[in-house]
Amino acid sequence: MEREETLLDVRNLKTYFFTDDGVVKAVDGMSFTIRKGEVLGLVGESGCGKSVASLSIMQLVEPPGKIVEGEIIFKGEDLLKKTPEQMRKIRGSEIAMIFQEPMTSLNPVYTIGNQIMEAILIHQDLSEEEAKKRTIELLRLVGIPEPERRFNQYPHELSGGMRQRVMIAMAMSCNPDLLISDEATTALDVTIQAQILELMKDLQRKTGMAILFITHDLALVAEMAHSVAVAYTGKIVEYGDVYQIFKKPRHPYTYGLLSSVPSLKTEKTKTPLPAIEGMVPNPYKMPSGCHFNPRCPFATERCRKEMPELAEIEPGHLVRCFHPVAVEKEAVS
Amino acid sequence: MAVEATKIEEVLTGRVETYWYLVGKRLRKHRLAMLSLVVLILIILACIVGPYISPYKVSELGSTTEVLQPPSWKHPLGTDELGRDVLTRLFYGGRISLLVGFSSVVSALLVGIIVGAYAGYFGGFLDTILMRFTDIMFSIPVMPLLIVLSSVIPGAGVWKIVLVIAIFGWMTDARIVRGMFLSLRENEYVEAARAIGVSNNRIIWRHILPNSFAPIIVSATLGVGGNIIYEAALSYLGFGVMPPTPSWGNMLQNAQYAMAIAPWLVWSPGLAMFITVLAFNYLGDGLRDAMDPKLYR
Amino acid sequence: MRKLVEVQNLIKYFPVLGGIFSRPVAWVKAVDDVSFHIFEGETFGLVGESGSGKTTAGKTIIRLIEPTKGKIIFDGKDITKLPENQLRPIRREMQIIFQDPYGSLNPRMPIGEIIREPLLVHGIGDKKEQEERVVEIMKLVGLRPEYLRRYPHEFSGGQRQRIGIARAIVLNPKFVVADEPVSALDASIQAQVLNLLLELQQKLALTYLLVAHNLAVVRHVSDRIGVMYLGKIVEVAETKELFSTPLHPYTQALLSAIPIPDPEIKKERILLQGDIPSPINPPSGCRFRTRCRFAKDICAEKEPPLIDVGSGHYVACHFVKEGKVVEYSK
Amino acid sequence: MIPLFLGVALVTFAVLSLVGDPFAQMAINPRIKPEDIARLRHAWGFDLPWYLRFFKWFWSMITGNWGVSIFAGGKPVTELVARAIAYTLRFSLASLILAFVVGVPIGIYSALHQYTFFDYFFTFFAFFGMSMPTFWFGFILMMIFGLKLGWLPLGGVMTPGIETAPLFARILDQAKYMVLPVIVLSLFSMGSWMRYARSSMLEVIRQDYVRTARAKGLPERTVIFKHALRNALIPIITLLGLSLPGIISGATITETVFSIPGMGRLTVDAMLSNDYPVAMVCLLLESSLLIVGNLIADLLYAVVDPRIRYS
Repeated sequence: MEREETLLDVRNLKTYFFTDDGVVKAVDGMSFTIRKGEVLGLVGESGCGKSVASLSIMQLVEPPGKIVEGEIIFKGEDLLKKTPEQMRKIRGSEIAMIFQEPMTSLNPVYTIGNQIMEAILIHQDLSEEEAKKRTIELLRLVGIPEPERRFNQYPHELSGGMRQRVMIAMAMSCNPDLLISDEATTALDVTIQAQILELMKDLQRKTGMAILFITHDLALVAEMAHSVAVAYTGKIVEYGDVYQIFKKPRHPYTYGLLSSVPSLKTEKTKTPLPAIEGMVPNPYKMPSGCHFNPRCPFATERCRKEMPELAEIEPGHLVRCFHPVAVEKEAVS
Repeated sequence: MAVEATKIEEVLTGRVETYWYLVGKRLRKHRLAMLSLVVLILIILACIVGPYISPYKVSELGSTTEVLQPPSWKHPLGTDELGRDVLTRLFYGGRISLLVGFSSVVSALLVGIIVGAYAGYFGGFLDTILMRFTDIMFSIPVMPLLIVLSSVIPGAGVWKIVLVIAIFGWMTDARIVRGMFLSLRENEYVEAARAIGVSNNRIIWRHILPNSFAPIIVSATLGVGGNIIYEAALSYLGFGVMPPTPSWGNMLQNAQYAMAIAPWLVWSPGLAMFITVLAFNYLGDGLRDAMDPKLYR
Repeated sequence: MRKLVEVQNLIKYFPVLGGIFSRPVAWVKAVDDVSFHIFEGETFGLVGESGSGKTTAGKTIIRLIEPTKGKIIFDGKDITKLPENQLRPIRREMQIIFQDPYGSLNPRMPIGEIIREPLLVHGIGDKKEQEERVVEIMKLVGLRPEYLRRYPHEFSGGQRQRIGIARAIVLNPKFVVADEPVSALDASIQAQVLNLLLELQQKLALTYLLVAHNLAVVRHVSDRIGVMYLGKIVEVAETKELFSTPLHPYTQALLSAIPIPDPEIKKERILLQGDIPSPINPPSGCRFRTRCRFAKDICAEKEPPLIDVGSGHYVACHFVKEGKVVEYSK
Repeated sequence: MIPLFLGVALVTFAVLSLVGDPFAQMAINPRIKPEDIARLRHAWGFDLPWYLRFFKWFWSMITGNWGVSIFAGGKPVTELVARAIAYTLRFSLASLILAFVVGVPIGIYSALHQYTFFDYFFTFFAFFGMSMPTFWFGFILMMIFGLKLGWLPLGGVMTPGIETAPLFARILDQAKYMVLPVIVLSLFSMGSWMRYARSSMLEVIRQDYVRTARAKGLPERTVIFKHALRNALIPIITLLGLSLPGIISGATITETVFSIPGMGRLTVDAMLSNDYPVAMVCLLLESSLLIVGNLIADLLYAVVDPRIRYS
């Protein structure tokens, strides 16, 4: 992977939700960077703050959520210091986003052609006719057969996979520098997921855009990403390139997660999986110290009192843990 | 195999959070609904106790000097064209109006729940027939029909009015209940019950109905208010509760012609009715928020 | 080995209603002529994508959905046409675990009641005995008995799934259908529940039908696997065999589509063209032909039968014969 | 649609059959000859079994052969109804439009400015409207604007003798008579429109596709007016059909309060004088209005929601 200049630098991002029952620190001091043309996988279970982080970058967090601290440096400028109007111009043109539910993410009352064209017309100086031509081109690019006919169809006339292709076409309409994919294949069937992943890889190679690839599925990250950030309870717990994370996981959470997922490489069947005990803590009542300590087999008194910092333990490999896993993890994945 | 740890401590220390406990907790945060609840309790108490405290009898005619007296210390809300104390009649009228409101809602609910539950649960032909019938009933404007019904059904008692209002009040409940049943019967806990071998009737009454309470209770709360107005309108038009039994509606029956000389006759029953109905509406709204299923997943 | 469940030519069509009188205007061919059997004590995995009919098949076998046609033999007894009252005693023997840990528990019932209800319905024991049994089962599935008066909303997804499992096994059934038991759970919780299912199978001598879309999960717990596509079984084999030598082009594509959590493995994907067709109007002949890279004319004309290619490996494809993979030349 | 109409007719017929034989009481009157009664009974089909009588009645209803009012001076029912329905339509439509045009925008604005003073104020206003007994509100308005201030007439539809005035003066005069009844009649539905539009909009702006629209970088105005509004209108249009019964019911009372000779008033008067033929026609006509209104709402629904058109 080429070491190119930084495209996005998220520093100490904090997005909190101020609800009636208390404050939920959905994103609690996340930092990560994406270089030009890089695919960063952001993985974690539900409630780890990965989706909120992506919405924070787009500044689409809805009340009672609020970005309370941090910097989001995109191409050298802090997005959090931009006016809403400047931010709006970046959304959809320089940073585009696709969502998990292709069924509900498209407006049911407008044709897909209309919805893609709209994005083009708002950001580019094109006539209606040129925009329409570009839309059909885009539909063809994302592998939708008969794009001229599809142009005039409504979302409910398309299958889930087709709709996600439409979402991707929409995101690609202005050649973004960064694509945020928030669980974009989760709702799809395996064979359709494979199609969409191939499409995304293909587009990434062709255009050289960077992708922030958010998912709960570790296997997808192994396939798609150059670097990986593992999130737990609003914080990054481990960060490194894809080989470091999958071959030498150092955080007990990453380690446990990789061991507990049944995979096609597991030879023995019917033996108990090495499961992580317990469950993700209640967002209103985070445990003191390291948030993972109640589930961690290596937890000590220190872990129950202090929150470890994200520290570099080898070049480019960062871990938030007092007692990183030492063993090489070969037979696991 | 360890029990999942985190929630255990709070579960052990906290009280058992039943659904109603949670609803109550949320409802208490809804200030207007709580205020409405207090107002309603006061009104109901006043209507029950009022007549016993009042020095006047409900149909006691005053002497000629007491006819159409404006409010005074002796008659806080004045007297009507027959010299009767308006406040006393207001208490009695409230009893009748609230009685009609509550009983007609309860009767309509019974019919609506049965029709809706069976139509929604079994679906198919039964559902088609019942819902066609409901559609037909819905296509007849209520007020004219109420008028026609109350003049063709013999008798003049309060219960006739309850019956008449209930006959045309069940359709909304039936539709709500059917809608709930249609969606709830797709839930896996219903399938689970069937897999166990639970009978249809037990599934309907024990599994699905308790989960459809929220919209039923909201509809019933709003319905009491609505039916008080129906009764009043019918009485005002001369088809409702017949004098000398007072109701808030028939107290207004003659008020229109006296409004130039005795406006107090217009104000008090109308205001009593308005405040009651407003309170029911706010309470219903508060309950709707408090029982929102999205909050209890 | 004894066959505990035998399914013969099972068909389930769902009507698509339309018009004023809600008459069927079309049929969803959810399960269309499916046959297989499950041996006592084994786990039979049924995999497929959405619209494959795997869940419908699973629920039809225990008569949660009425079959349109075909035969279901459970424990030597034909239960296809049994009326509900005669079916009730048999329901003790076969139970189901559901996918959605939220939707499958009645939110207005304390969990103790939820677990006790099967005993109540079948009139087993008095109240005290029933409660003792509930406590015993809760311990078995890893729930603290102190919680039996709590309501489902106070529990997390993983705990709820344990409650659902407790309800399914409280009657000591022989056969349990597990319908996507872990797909709604977080990765770190999935393993806990899978382990519990395996542990219970050993302790209680259960037979499972595991319905799932995640092949890795199915592989981990199943002895044999059936692959479904658009209402048909296209391949059945022992787990090891299926993963080492998949014969049906669909199985091959499905296996290759599964992402592997290892960045070093860059595998050649068999990418399927297009979408899964609608089960209302499935393609003629072989249903997979519209997406199959080997499809020829015969595939549109004739439906391939599910044939035995040796050692219990069944495949429905015109190009697989006599235990050999016929070369897929165009 | 047609089965619905038949069903409504049958229910109407059944309700009025509860009355029994309206000619029975005539027989007591010695001045009416038995032959005349027999003739009337035959004309009304009372010598037939109930189902034949129903079809006879139903046939004459749909052919517009509505006969004469039994009791009210033998006037043709067509004539009575034609005049009445014109007034009812005038007042109902005016208040429907007023309620919709005021209520929906306010409701939508409230949703977009949730928890502001505007929102709280109009939420209260909506509850106020929905809790107000129509006829009492009519009294209050009459007392204030009619009696006390003397700005507006107390009731009726036009100043007597205005018929000879120029057209413009006539319109102005009639408009003055419409103000109070239309306000009274629209108050309730205005409140429901506000509440409904508000909750519909609140529901829609939480949807994924609204987030998609924002993620595209559309200006907030386009997000709201193009993407959210049209979807929010879909359920509102259903309410359009559902609100009609309320308007007709309200009209019955409002017409009585303000002495407007419309359908509602006609029904009330007919029932007070036991004039069943007129009442039956009124009931059936009002039901037909509702059915037609619902049909229009369904058509509008298909215009707004493409999903309906294709399924």
